[in-house]
Parts: sequence; C-alpha cells; structure tokens
Amino acid sequence: MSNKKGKKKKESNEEKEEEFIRIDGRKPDEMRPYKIRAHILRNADGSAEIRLGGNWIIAAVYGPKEHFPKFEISQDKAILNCRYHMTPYSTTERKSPKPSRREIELSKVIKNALEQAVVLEEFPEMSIDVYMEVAQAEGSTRVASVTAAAVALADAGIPMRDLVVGCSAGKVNGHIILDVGEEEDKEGEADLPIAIMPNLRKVVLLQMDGKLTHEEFKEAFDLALKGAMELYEEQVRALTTILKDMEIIEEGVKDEKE
Amino acid sequence: MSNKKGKKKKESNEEKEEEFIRIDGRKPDEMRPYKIRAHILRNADGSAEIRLGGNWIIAAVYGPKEHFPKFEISQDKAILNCRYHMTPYSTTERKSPKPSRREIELSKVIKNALEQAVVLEEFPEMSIDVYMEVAQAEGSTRVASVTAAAVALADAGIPMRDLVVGCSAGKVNGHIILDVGEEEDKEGEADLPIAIMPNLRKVVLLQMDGKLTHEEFKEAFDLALKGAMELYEEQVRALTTILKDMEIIEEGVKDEKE
Amino acid sequence: MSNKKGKKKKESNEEKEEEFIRIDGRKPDEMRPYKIRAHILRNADGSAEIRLGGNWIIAAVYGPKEHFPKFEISQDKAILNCRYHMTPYSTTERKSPKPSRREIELSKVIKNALEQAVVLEEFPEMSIDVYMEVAQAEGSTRVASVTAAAVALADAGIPMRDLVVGCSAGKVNGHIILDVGEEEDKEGEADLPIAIMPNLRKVVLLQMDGKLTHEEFKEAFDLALKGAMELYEEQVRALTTILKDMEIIEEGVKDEKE
Amino acid sequence: MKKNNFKKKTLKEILMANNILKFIKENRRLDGRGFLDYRDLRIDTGVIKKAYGSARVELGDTIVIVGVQFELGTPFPDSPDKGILLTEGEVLPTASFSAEAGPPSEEEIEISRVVDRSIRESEMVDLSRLVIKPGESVLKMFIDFNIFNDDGNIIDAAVIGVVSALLTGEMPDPEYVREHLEELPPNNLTSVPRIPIPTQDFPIANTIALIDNKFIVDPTFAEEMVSEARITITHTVNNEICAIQLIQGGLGYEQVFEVLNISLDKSIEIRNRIRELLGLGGD
Amino acid sequence: MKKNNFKKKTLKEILMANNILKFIKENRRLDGRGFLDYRDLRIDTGVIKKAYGSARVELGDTIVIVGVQFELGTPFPDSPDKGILLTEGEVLPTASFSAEAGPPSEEEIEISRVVDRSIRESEMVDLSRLVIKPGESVLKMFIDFNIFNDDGNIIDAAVIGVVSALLTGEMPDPEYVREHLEELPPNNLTSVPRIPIPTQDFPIANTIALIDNKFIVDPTFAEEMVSEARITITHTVNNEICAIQLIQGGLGYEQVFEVLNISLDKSIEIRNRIRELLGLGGD
Amino acid sequence: MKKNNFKKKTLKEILMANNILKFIKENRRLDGRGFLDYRDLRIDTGVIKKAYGSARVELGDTIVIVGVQFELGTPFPDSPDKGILLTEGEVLPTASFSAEAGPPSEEEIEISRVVDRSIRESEMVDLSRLVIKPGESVLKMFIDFNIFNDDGNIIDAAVIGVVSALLTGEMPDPEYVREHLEELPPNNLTSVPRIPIPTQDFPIANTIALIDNKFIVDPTFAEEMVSEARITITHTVNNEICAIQLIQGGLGYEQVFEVLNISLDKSIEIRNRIRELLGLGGD
Repeated sequence: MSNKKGKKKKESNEEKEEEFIRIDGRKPDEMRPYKIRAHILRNADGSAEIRLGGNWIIAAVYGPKEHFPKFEISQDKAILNCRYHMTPYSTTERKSPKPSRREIELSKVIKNALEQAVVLEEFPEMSIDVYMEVAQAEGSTRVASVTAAAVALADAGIPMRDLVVGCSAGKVNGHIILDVGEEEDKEGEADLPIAIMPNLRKVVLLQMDGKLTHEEFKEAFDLALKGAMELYEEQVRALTTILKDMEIIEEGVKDEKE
Repeated sequence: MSNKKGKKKKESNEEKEEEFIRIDGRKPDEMRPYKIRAHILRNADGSAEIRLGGNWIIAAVYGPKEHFPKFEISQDKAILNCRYHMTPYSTTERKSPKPSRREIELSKVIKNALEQAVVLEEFPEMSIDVYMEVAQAEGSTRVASVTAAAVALADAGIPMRDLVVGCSAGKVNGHIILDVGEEEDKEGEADLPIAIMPNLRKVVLLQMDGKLTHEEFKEAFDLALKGAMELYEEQVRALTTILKDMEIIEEGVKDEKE
Repeated sequence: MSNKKGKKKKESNEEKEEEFIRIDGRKPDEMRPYKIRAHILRNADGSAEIRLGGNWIIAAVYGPKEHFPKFEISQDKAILNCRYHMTPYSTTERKSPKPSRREIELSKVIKNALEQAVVLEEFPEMSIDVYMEVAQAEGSTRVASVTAAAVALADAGIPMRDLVVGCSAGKVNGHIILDVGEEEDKEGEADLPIAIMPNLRKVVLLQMDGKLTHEEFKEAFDLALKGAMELYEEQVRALTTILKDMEIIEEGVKDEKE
Repeated sequence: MKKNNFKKKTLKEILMANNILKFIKENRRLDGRGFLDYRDLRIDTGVIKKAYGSARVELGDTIVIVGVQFELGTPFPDSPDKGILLTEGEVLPTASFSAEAGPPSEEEIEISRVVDRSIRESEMVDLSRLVIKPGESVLKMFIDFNIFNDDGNIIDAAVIGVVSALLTGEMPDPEYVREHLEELPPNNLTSVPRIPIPTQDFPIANTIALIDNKFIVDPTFAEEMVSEARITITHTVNNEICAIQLIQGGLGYEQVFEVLNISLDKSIEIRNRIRELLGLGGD
Repeated sequence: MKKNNFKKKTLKEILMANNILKFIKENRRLDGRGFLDYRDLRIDTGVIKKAYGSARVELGDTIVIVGVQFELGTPFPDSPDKGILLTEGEVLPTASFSAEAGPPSEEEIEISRVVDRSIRESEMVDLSRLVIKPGESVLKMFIDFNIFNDDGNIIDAAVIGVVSALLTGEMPDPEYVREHLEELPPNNLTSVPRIPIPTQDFPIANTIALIDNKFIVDPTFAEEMVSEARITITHTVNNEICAIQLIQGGLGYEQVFEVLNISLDKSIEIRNRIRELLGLGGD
Repeated sequence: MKKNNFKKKTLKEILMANNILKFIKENRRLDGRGFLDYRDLRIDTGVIKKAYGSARVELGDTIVIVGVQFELGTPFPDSPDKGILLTEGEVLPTASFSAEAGPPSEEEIEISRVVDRSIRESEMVDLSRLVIKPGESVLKMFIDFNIFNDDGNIIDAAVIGVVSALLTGEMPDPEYVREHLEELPPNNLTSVPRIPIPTQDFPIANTIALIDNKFIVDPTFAEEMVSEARITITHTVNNEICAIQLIQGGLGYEQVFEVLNISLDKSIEIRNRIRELLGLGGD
C-alpha cells in the first residue's frame, strides 16, 4: 500500500528524505518508539527487556558457571552460549517452538557479536549462557535481541570491553530508511542489520540482503550507526536506573547493619 | 452403544449400583479378570506380566548397576529410570514405536510412584531401570503397568518399603465404576487412575480427568482402593509362587552340594 | 526394454552366456569400466576415489586418533567408525541428506568387512573413521564403496592383514551376470554383493536378495569373485602409483637435504 | 563478581531450602505468607497484539506469557463436529538456573498436559463452535504458554494465564470463513472478522505442597525443592473436580480429601480474584 | 543382594563365554544340544486380539511377539498395482542387559531389514491382492516384531513369528473396501469384513555361527558373543535362496557353500515343524 | 606410522598457524600468493549425469561438488507465481579433521544460508519461469553443495560451483509439464524435455579475512584459523551488493568500506575467470 506513495516521491535525493513518509508514518531516519528495562527477571544473573515498535524481546544471562560436559571446556576462556528463539505466538502464523535454521543462524551471528565484547579470558573453563526470547516480532528482531542481551550481560556484572548495540537500516521504494519494520522488510528492496561496540567503534554484526549500490550502502550504514548510537543512550539509561536502585538497596543494607 | 442402557438405568443412587450393567457385562464394582506372573523373562534381573481384561503388559527390571554418564550420578541414592511404552500392535490403529508425549508423561508419574517404595538410599551412585511394555492395551494400562513393575522390582530382589499396586475407577453414564475399560474410558464422564502402597496406606499415583463432584470422587476413590487391594492379593500370590519355585531350586542346589 | 532381448535368448546354458547382451551392451561376465585413484583429498589421512560405470564414490580416512567420549573406548583395540552416505544429487530423485535406514545398514556391513582386515589391535583406545560419500549412484554402490575405503585405509598407512575388495553378481532375465547395474538391480531377479580379502581368501561382506537356486548361487558367487580379483588389480595399481609418487617426493626431500 | 559466587544461585537455593524447613516447623513461611495464602497476582491481557488472545501473568515472581492462535485444520476422525484444541507449554531457559534449552523435558510435558486437561475437561471452550464444515474443516486453536521466570507453582499461573487469554480473546468468525472459504488466501485468516472466543466457564488449578506434614498453597520454587509431596487439583465453576495430578511424592488416604477441600476453597477465591482483575462480573 | 552382584549379568555372560569355547572344543554345547540342533520351539498365534494377525514365539529363551496391522495408503509411484509391506522390529530394553531404549541401533535396523527381505523376496504375501484402486489406494500392511527376551538367534525367531502371524492372520477385504470407500470412516477399517491374508509360500531363515571353526545352528546369546562369524540364509519352499546376510565376521570361500547346505537342510526341518505346530498340512 | 603422529593434522595446523602469522607480518603468504590473489580455480561442469545441472570446483585444495535437481511442488501462499528455490550445503566428514558427520552444525547452516541468499537476492534464476500453474503447481529447484575437502573459503567456492551448475544446467520444460500434467508419472520428470535454466545474471561472493590488521582474500583453512575477522560480500553483475555476512570477529567502521572495495574488484575478476573457464562470452 505504501508503494504508490513511495513511487510518486522518487525525486532528487535531498527532497525525498524530507518528504517520504513510511508505511507507519515515520520519517526515513526515524526510529520506532523504544524502551529498555534491565533486571526484569528475578532468577537470572542478569536480564533485560526491549520494546522497539511492536518488538518485545526478553534476554536473560546465567553464569559464569562450571561448564558441562568437561571435554568441551576451553582452557583459556569461557564458552559463550547464545540462543535467539521465537515464541510460538510471536508471529502471525504460529511458529513451532523447535529452533528453525534461521534461528540457529541468528544465534550464531549474535554469539559472534557478543564474544567481541565480553572479557571471556577472565573465566577459563566456565560458560556463560545468553538467552533471547522474542515474545513478539515486528521486524529487526536480531538487532533488538543483541541490544537487550548486552544489557543483560552488564546487569549480570560480566566484565565487558564495551556494550554491544544493534540497529537496522534498509531500502524501501528507493529510499534509505532507519529501523526496518516488518512490512518494510517484506516489501522493501534491502535490509542491513548491524551491531556495534559504540565506544570501540567496531562493527561486530553485519549482514545484508537485497540489493544496494555502494553509495546506498554507505548511506544505510551511516543511518544504522546513528540509530545504534541512539539506542546506546537508552541502554545506558536503563543500566543507570538499575545501578541507582542497587545503590539504594545497598545503602539500605548498610543502614541495617549499622 | 452402552449409552442407551446406561441412560435408562439412571435412577436412585441405591438402585443403580445394583442394576447398572456395564458394556462388557460387568457389575459397577467388578474388576475384569486378571492374572499376574512373576519371573517370566530369563535375562532381566526381575520381571513380571499382568493380564487385566484385554491388557497385557510385560515389565522388566535391570539393576542396580553402575550409572552412566558419570556426571548424572546421585551421591546419596540410586537413580530410578522408568519407561512406559506401547508396542505398535497394542492399539487398533498402529502406534509409532517412538515415545509419544502421553507415554513420556505416564513414564514420569509411574517413576514417581515407584520411587516412593524403592529403598533407593541403599544404592548410591547406581541406577535401576524399569521397563514396561504394553503388548495389548484395553484401558487402564498405566495402573496395570505400575502393578506389574512393582512385582518385577520385588522379583529382582530390590529392597522396597512396600509393594505398589494400581487400579482405576471412573464414571460412566452417571455411575461410578471400578477398573475402567477402553470403551468406558472413551465414552465415560471421568477416569481416576490411582496407585497405592497398600500397607503404608499411601497414594503414590493419582490422576483424574473428566468431571466428578467431591461426593463422586470419594465413591470412586474408595472403589479404586478396593480394586487395588484385590490386585495386591494377586501380586502377593504371584510372588509367593516364585518364592516357592526358588526354594525348591535352592534346596536342589543344597542337595547337590551336600 | 532389455526384457525382450533377454527372453528371446533363453536357450541352453552354454549358448546363453555367449549370446546374452545386457541392457548397456555388456556381456554377462563383463565389468563396467572402472578406475581407482588413491590420495585424492589433501586433508584426510588417507583417501581414494572409485569410478565404476556411472558410480562415483569418494572415501576418506581419519585416524588413528584419540576416541571420544572416553567411556566408549575399547581397551584392547581401535574402534572403527564407518559411514556410507549418499549425496542428495547422487540419485535421480533428490535424496534427503539425513541417513536412511538403508544407509545405516550398509554402513554396518561395510564396517564388519573392513574390521576383518584392519589390524585394530595395534591401536588400543583409539578410533579410525572411514567415510564413503556416493557422489553418483548407478548400482552396486556398496561394493564399490568398500573397495574405495580399503584403498583409503592403505593410503592412510593403517596396517592391514589384506586389502578388501568388493564386486556384485546377479540374475537378470534368467542369466547370471557380473557387476549389477542400476537398471539390472531394479528389473533383475537377484542381486549378490560380496567383498573379499583376496589373499586370505575370505568373504567379509555377503548379502543377497531376490531368488537363486543353489546352482545359480554358485555361478554368481564365482563370477563375483572373478570380478573382485579384477578390481583388486586396479586397487594395487592405484596404490603403486601413489607409492611411486611418494618415493619421488621423498627422493626430492633427500636431494634437498643433501 | 567473585569466583566463589559462580554457583551462587544453587547455593542460595540450598540455604533457602534449609530456612524454609525451619520456618515451616515454626508455622511460618519465608515470605511471611500464611500456609493457605496465594502470592500477589497480576494479569495483563492483550499483551501480544499478533495473537488472537494473550495474557501475561505474574504470580509472585513467577512470570508466564500465554498466546492463543488459530489455523484452519481437519477435525479428528472420531470427532468430526468439534474444533481442535492444542495446549503446549515450555519453561524457557530464562526461567531458572535449572531450566534448559532443547526439546521439552518430561516435567515440561507433564505441565503442558495438566494445563491442557484443565482447560479441555472443564469444557471451557465450546469446541463445537469452531467447526467450519463438519468432518472437513475446523478451526485449530493453539494455546502456547511460556514460563519466563520460574518461582514455583507454574501450573496455577499457567492456567490463570490461559483462562485470562481465552476470556478476553477473539477468534476468526467461523460463519464468515464458511462463506468465504474459496476466496480466503491459503492458511491466512488475518482478514477474517473476529468474534469472542465461545467460553462457557473457567477452571482454576490449585497446587498444594506438603512440607513437614503441613499443607501450603502456591509454593515457591524453593518450597517445591523441599516439599514431600505436590498435587494439582482443578475445579470447574460448579465446584466439580475436572483434573488431578499428583506431581511428586505420596499422600495418605485422608490427606487426599484434605487437599481436595483446600483446593476447592482456593479455586473459588482465585476465580473471583481473576474476575475482579479482568473486570468481569462476579458471581 | 550383595554389591558385588551388580554386574552379575555381564560376569555371568563372560563366564559362560569361556565355557562355551571349552565345550565347543570338546564337540559339545553348553545346553547339551548337537551342533545342528535347534532349541525347543513354541508358537502361539492370535495372541494380540487387536491385530489382524499375531504370534508369540519362544525359541529356547528367546521371546518374540509379532503383530500385523492394516491401513489405507497410496501405492509407490513405481508399483501402482501392489500393496505396501512394511516390516519393523525392535529389541525391547526388556530383552537383555545390553538392549537399550531409544531410536533403533544399527543392529536393530539390520535385523529389521533382513526379516523384511526374507518375507518380501520370498513373495510370501501376494501384494497384488492388497490393491483397492491401482495407482490410488492400496492396503498398507505393517508387520511389527518385538524381542522381549534375547537369548540369541533373533532373526530366525522373528521370521518364524512373522510367517506364523501371516499364515493365521486376516486382512480387510479389499473388494469390500473398494465398494464402500466413500462410506468408510476415515482410516478406520475395523468395520470391514475380513479375509485370510493371501500367502503363497513361506520362507525360513537359518542363522549359523562359526565357533572354533565349527558351525552351529540356532546360536544362543552367549554363543553369539564368542562366535567368529555369523550368517543368516533364507530359503523359499522351493529350496531357493531368497536372502543372505553375513552379519558378523568372515568366511572362507568353501565355508560359504558349507553354510548354504546346512541352512537348506534346516529350513526344511523348521518349515515342517511350523506346519506341525500351526496344524497345517505337511508337504 | 608412529604413535606420536596420531594427532598430526591438528599439530600441523598449529604449526602452520604460527607460520602464517609470521609470514603475514612480513607481508607474505605461506603459499607465495599476494594478499589479494585467489588460488588456482578449476571448474568441471556436468560431472553428475543424474542431476539437471552440476559442477565440481577446486579452489586451491578446497573441493566442492554441486548438484541441481527438480521436483514438482506447490508454491508458497505469499508468492503463487514463483517457483521454489532451496539451497542446502554440508561440509562432509571427508573435508577435514574437524568436520563431523551428523545433523548440520551452526556453521554449516550459516554457510548454506549465505550461499542461498547470494543466489536468491541476486535474482540469478528467474523463478517466475518455474511456474506450471500459478498458485497450484511449480517447479521446486534443489541446489545441494557438498564440501569434500576444506582448505578454507568454502563460501566463495560454493557460490562459484552453484553459478557454474546453473549456467550450464537444464530444467524440465514447464510448458511441456503444463500440457502433460495428467499423463506424467507421479513425481517423475525424467521423461520431460529440457530447456536451459533461465538465468539472468550471476553473483560472486568474496570472502576477506583480517590477519594482523591486513586484509587477505581467499583465505586457506589455516589462515581462517588465525584470522581476527572474516566477512563475505556478494556482488551482482551490476556491481550492486546483494549479500553480506560478517562471519567472524569485528571490523572498524572504515574497514567495512575497505573490504567492500576489495570485494568489488575481486568479484569482477572472478566473474571474468568463470566466464573464461565455462567458455561464455566476456562482458
């Protein structure tokens, strides 16, 4: 339905950015509303929840802990296990709870992203488990998941070189757009999910499908970076809130002791 | 087909128990014919067979024995493994030999029942395997299976606090009945399988589905207890027979030695 | 299509052997063209490739090497793992890459054949892996596979009591034939795959299906032996070639050193 | 984080378990509740916009999310005039240190089946209203529940979640589907107008644990770890029992009737609490 | 029970294995049989009332139960005018200390396939008589066998069980099914009148083991443990070979013919014994 | 063979890895190549006579075989006017000491999906030409690739193999199938006349590894073992990017553009090399 609108607007580069209105009413460089909350599950060593538009993802971290079975142990660093998983009701058509090939691939690229940040060398022979459960999916779940997972790791007190934060850009009706929604992913011409370590300025997750010229790629990449930096602020906010809560609790504990 | 008969007979509570005739001609509080034989398989450490109406179930016990893999070992008691399994030809429609969710659930509740009776503390770091194979199913297989399994455990010489014996009651056409048959399970209003430790007077398996008032439950529960006590006599008979056989053999051995 | 030709020729036993022409133009006792090459994969410890008519099979050997998991280890000899596997494009209809029951059975009988020849006692607590991948199948793949696997084992320098070489015979339109092709297997009356240790004169793989009289069996068995001895020459040729190559290389190394 | 903290959860649980026993012996509970008190209950419905019905339930620190979805299906041969109801649940690996990813464990299968029986046997959903064409085409209702945090008493929380999702949920109008079967895109019911799910009643499951020979309701994860027996009983609105599962341990004959009475009382209390929270009329 | 008894079965087997070798060297067998003697055979048919055909076979202490069942199915594209025959077997975990629950092992798959080939290649069942509508609808015959106790020579016992179940079994009348296809409840053939299974002949499988270079028939579990080679040969009623499987080890060229001759003799003997036990006319 | 040789491969690799680092620091590669040089490429097409298209590719010591097959299928509901394309790959256990038999590992799934995306997103195959009857019947194209020997850079080799198989392959004539659908034997298209696969363009994937902060193309197995990062970029004939996968490690922001430029150059070079080897007209 957005096609008609989009095609009409294909004009000069400057103009289009101003005028192109996306299927959900967003401007090309506009994120969907988002919110991150840390420390939302009582049992996990660390946890976080992200809402990004209709996406709702819950991440939990267990560990570091002894690794089983023994013969898989890594002598010089911890093993990081990652699972990206969609609940059956997260999609319009019911999803079987059994991991699909897509979920296995995404678990693997997310693991690589987080491995760059976590100081695994501090925990030889241990393992750290990171679980991301998609309660509702609405496009760009993998970058939202890695963003929540990084907050959960920090919440668990796991030493990290930097946070990891993800965002996507894409191309729809000839326009480069930020934070690709579900319809845009299906109907659009390209999808570019990235995740970065924002302070170390490193890309740790990078995928693309569709078609982009090198120029379009640059535009999309820069837009995704911008979006990631915006979400990074939200990560920091969520963690600061928790830290304050903890201080209050700790002070309470001190008061009690004295 | 039993419906017509059943509905006609729905009269006062006292009368109905007298007059209600079940689909297979039984009275409400009548068991199907049954027979238990112990020590029927040569290889197993203990074994037993039960026939209860058309049900035919064979149970075997292996152990106590070393448990593998090592990291699963329990330091303070033996692990009890239980498998309730239906053969492909046990049902009218062929059953895949792969365990169904139903079989997995029943294996679990049967394991819980037997764990209450077996003195697992005597065999730390060991495991005991109990296998129940349903050769033919005709309603109330789970309680028949646990009944056979207890005899097989005793036959294996495994120390037990008490035997375990199971029986079912149910509600068909408004009547509370003992020992629910296959048709009665399908057409009836409720099914109540139980297993008990008859001397310790403990319920160790208790499930229900369908609908029962609290009064009906009490009636059904008492009926099932009565049936279980009847089957317990048969368990004892089967084990005594074996014991006598063994004594004869042992005496034979002694004679030889002398 | 060969049926017409075949039926016409059903005459006296002597004549028929001379005159029966097979579906692919072969004489009854004629092998398809074949070629074995050893040492074709760089990474494997040993490898070989066989082409037999349209069959194309690649075998690789890894080991001897430490066996995992530890509790499966054999104290007195190496464990031989064998996998016979068909690639998805090896058959006219696409084959799922998941091992079928047929592939599991053939892996087992091939393992038994190779176990007779490999001196497993030299490598206690170790394992040796043999992989046979059918890139294209055209009848008699199991005997071609075991033939290639034996060359790969020799190429890996694994000590063997003898080579193992396989060949098939069969019955088509009443004629006993050598080296059964795909169409002949489907349309024919019997299939007899064998594998032997040619110097120790032992049969180590023997299967049959279809129908054969004892006389026909003898004829077919002798024919298969003849075929196997012919392929054995090719095995030796392939290994000698490699040996020569190695010597050249080793001399080269010596020259360099001096 | 210190290294001797690595197994902290497990240790914490063990320490807690000791306390629980001590407390129960003193007729107290660690969190201050009475033996027959439920923890705080919070229900949010409509939390999954993509589902036809959904709910998020917090029972103390136990968190469950439920989603209800519909597909077209073929009825079972022995019930051609009934829709299909499928209930599946998983304890997500986020839920506790002992929960694991992978195929469902026997405990998870048991939980799923007890929840399924509670809903099915109570006849809460009128499955005859899910039929498109008898014997040929029916609506298949998937109820999936996931435990995100397990602080005990999963089954009670899951049943609360499922009934809340069903009471507030919708389904594709079978009438409409029947009339437009040819035109509908294959296996896509999103364009079909929706009607409320035809519910008739709602069941309540109550789990009771036996610790030091005392009965407590709504056990926590730690209380479950030290319980000698645990049983779940489901009641209909008419105070009939529609499902029982002795989950762990054994009970004396008389104790069976004791737990039945406790659970009946509690089922009425919790049913009213749900009505209140969902803004439904009381009885 | 003493703790040093825990691995008793394994030890017993090892001790027995030593004895077997000693005995065989002295031209004896542990149970007193001659090298070419089968153990006692007992056949009960019709033991599973729910199956169309069934048998329970005891060959010494080896116990197998066989059930035959029918469903409607679609023929394979390359044989539109033939019914479908599926033979599957499992060694139940009750059978011996080494049998395991779980997906079939490679040994179990081999056994199933050898039994399947024995039945299939002998053309015992006339599959053309299982057709409802060529290319569209046929009867699918499931033959399932289970080993309840494994004291060796599973394949011979299983083939005896399968042929006994088939010879005494029934099947849904394909004629009737053809005429009432529309009215029949889906996948439910219980109401269909039955006719005998159309069998033409019956195969016999004979397993021969090589121990200390001597051939013995009908090996026990313990004899199998020490055998150098083991081979199964199946013969038709016309003394044709219809299946061979070298299960273990290797044979000299001449030994192949030796085992063929032994198995031919034994196939005639066992076939007659089955006829006798089933009350069929001898040849 | 000496016993200390048993883990020789692993040791060899480790030693090689050390050398690689040393060499790269000295701006050299162990096999003498420049940082931006591909290894020798050899392509044989039509190697699998049973397949509709096939190729065997050697890229240095990496060996891949690709087969393309067709079946009849039903289109996906959301694309009724498109044929189905399925790409699956496995690293066979023959390929290296670390490859394993069994279900595909997460690495194998990733490789398959990257190759699939390279082909799919480039729109190399005109899937609209695979339709028999829109919404009802289409050709299903299976592309299977297997790594027989893994000396690194599997993805580039696999994409070269797939495009070679597609460029030289055939498919059943959909027109003919449409007209003879009733007469065709079920699921057997062998009798159908063939036409070339309708390809429009062909993509090239280039994998670039980062070692000691230097970029190298076409990494060997040993180079992959020591690389800090590895990325695959696929370009269309119009120099558009159609797939990216950061397979391992991380890259600085500027490095992303560096690898994009390298891969564009290399894609043009390799595309021309393929055209040459397959005897197609250059651009």
